[in-house]
Amino acid sequence: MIGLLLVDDQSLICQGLAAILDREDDLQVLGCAENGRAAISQVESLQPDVVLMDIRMPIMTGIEATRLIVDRFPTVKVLVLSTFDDDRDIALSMRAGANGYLLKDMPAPELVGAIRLVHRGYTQMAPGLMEKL
Amino acid sequence: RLRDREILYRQQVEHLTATAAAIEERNRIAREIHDSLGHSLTALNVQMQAAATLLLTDPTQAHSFLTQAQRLGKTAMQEVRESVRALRTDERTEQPFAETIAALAEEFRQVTGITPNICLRLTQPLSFSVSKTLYRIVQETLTNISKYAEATQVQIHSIATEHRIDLKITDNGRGFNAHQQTTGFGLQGMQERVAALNGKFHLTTSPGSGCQIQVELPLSLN
Amino acid sequence: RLRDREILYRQQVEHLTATAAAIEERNRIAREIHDSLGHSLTALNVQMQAAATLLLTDPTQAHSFLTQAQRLGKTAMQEVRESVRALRTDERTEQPFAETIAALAEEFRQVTGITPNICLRLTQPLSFSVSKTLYRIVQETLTNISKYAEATQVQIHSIATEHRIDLKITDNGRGFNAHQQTTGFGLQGMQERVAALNGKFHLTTSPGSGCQIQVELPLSLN
Ligand SMILES: Nc1ncnc2c1ncn2[C@@H]1O[C@H](COP(=O)(O)OP(=O)(O)OP(=O)(O)O)[C@@H](O)[C@H]1O
Ligand SMILES: Nc1ncnc2c1ncn2[C@@H]1O[C@H](COP(=O)(O)OP(=O)(O)OP(=O)(O)O)[C@@H](O)[C@H]1O
Ligand SMILES: [K+]
Ligand SMILES: [Mg+2]
Ligand SMILES: [Mg+2]
Ligand SMILES: [Mg+2]
Repeated sequence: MIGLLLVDDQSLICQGLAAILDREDDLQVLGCAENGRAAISQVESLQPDVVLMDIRMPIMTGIEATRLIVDRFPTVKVLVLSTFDDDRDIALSMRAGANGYLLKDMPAPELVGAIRLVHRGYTQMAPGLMEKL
Repeated sequence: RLRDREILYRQQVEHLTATAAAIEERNRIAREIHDSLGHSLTALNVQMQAAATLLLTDPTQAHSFLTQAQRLGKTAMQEVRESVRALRTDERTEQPFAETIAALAEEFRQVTGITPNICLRLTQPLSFSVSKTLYRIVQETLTNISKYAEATQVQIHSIATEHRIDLKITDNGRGFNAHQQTTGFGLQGMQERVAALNGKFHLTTSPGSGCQIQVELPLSLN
Repeated sequence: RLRDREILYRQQVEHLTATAAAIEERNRIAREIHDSLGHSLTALNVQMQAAATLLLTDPTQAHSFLTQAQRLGKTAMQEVRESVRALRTDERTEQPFAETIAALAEEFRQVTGITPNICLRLTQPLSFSVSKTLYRIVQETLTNISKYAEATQVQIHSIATEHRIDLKITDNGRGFNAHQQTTGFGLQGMQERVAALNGKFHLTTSPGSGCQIQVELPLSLN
C-alpha cells in the first residue's frame, strides 16, 4: 500500500485527486495539506510514502517545502504536481530535491502510474518537460 | 537645432510613456486573469477526471463532480470575457481619439438606431490621460443616453486648441432634474475624472429639454 | 544644460521604446490566446452539459462527451500555459533591478536554504539592456551555485557610479578549475552578454576556494 499526502491550496483539487486516487487498490490518501508548512507537519504525523506537492501556495511554497521534506525525511518521495510548466518552476523543484514534476491536468491513469514509479525510486517528468531542465 | 531636438525627444518621451503605461495596464490585467484562469481550469480538469473515473461505479458522486466542473467552466468563461472586455477598452484609448469615438458611436448606433452627429477638430495627438478621460466620458454619456434619454438626436463635438480641448455631448431626449439625488456612479465618476486633470465639467439639463455634458481639459505639458 | 537634457531624453526614449516593444509583444500573445480560449471554453461547457444530461440514462454516451470535454480542457490549459510563459519571461526585467535581484535571491533561498547577502548601491534606474544583462548573469550564477558549489555563503554586491556599474557574486563553495574545458553554455553566455555591452568579465576560482564572478558595464549614453 502506498500512502499519499496531497498538498494544494485549492481544496477542489485535493478532493478531486483524492476521489481518483483512492479508488486504486494499492493507493491510500492519508490526508490533504493546504500549504508547505502544513505539509511538513503532516508528513511527520501521517508518514506518507509519496507527497503530491503543489508549488504556488501561501505561507510556504511547494519548492521550499520539498527541500525541507527531502532533507528531514529522506525516505519520503515528493512528486511536484503543478498547474504551470514554467521552466523556472521545473528547474527549482528538481534542484530542491523533487522526485518528479507533473502537470495537474494529466490523465488519471498516467498520474497513478507515475506515483507507483516514483514510489519505486524512479524520477517522473511530464512529457516534454525534460528538455526544459 | 539642439532646442528642436529637445522638443522632439520630449514629444517622443511623452508619447512612449503614454503607450507604455497603457500597455502595461492591459498587461497587468492579462496576467492577473491568466493566473486565475490557470487555477480554475486546472481545478476544472481535475473535477472532470474525477467524474469520468466514477462515472460507471458511482454515478451520484460523478454527477456532483460534474456539477462542480460546470460551475468552474462558467467561472473560467467569465474570466475570459472580463479580460477581453478590459483589454478591448484600453486598447481603444491607444488608438487615435477620433477612431475611439467613432467606435463608440457605432456601438451606440447598433443599440439605439441613432447615428450620432460627430464633429471633431483636433490638431495634435492627445496624451494618454486626456484621451482616456474623454473616452470614458463619451462612453458613459452614450450609455446613459441609450438607457434613459429616449432621444432622437445626439451630437458629439470636440475642438482642441494648443492649450485646451473642449468636448460637448448633447441629446434631445427627456432630460432630468440634475439636483435630484441619484445612486448612480456615472456622472460622479465623470466629474472626478475631469477634476483629476484640472478640467471643468458642466451638466445642463432639465425635464423635457434634453441633456448636455460639457467638458474642458487643459492640454498643458506639466 | 540643453545637451544634458538631450542625453536624458534620449536615454528615456531608448528605455521606453524597448519596454513598449516588449510589452506590446507579450500583449499581442495574450489577446490571441484569450480569443482562442473563449472558443475552446464555450465548446467545453457544451460538452460538459451534454455529459451531465446523459449521465444517468446513457453512461456510455456521457463518457464520450466527458472525454471530449477533457480534451478541450487540456487545449484550453495549454493555451493558458503558453501565454503565461510568454508573459512571464520578460516581466522581471521591467521591474526595478533591486526587485528582480531580490526575487532571484528568494528563489535561491527556497531551493538551497541559503539567504544571499545582497548589497546594492545604485543611484539611477538602469537601462533595459543593462538590467536584463545583469539579471541573466545573477540568474545563471545562482543556478550554478545551487547546482555545483555546495556553498554556505553567497554575496551579491553591486555598485553604480555615473558612468559604470559593477556586479560581484561570490560563493564560498568548492570552486573549480576554470581552465578545464566544459560543455556548459552558462559561463560562455555571460561573457558574450557582457561583451555585447562593451563590459568586462572576470572569473576568479580554484578548487577548494569558492568562486567569484565580476562584471563591469559602462553606463555611457550611446
Ligand atoms: N442623457 C440622459 N437623459 C435622461 N436622463 C439621464 C441622462 N443621463 C443621466 N440621466 C439620469 O441621471 C441619473 C444618474 O446618471 P448616472 O450615470 O450618474 O447613474 P446611473 O446611470 O443611474 O448608474 P451608473 O452610471 O452608475 O450605472 C440616471 O439614473 C438617469 O436618471
Ligand atoms: N559556483 C560554482 N561552483 C563550482 N563549480 C562551478 C560554479 N560555477 C560553475 N561551475 C563549474 O563550471 C562548469 C561550467 O558552468 P556553466 O554554467 O558554463 O555550464 P553548466 O552549468 O555545466 O551548463 P549550463 O549552464 O549550460 O546548463 C560547471 O559545469 C561546473 O562544473
Ligand atoms: K484505495
Ligand atoms: Mg496553488
Ligand atoms: Mg450611468
Ligand atoms: Mg550553468
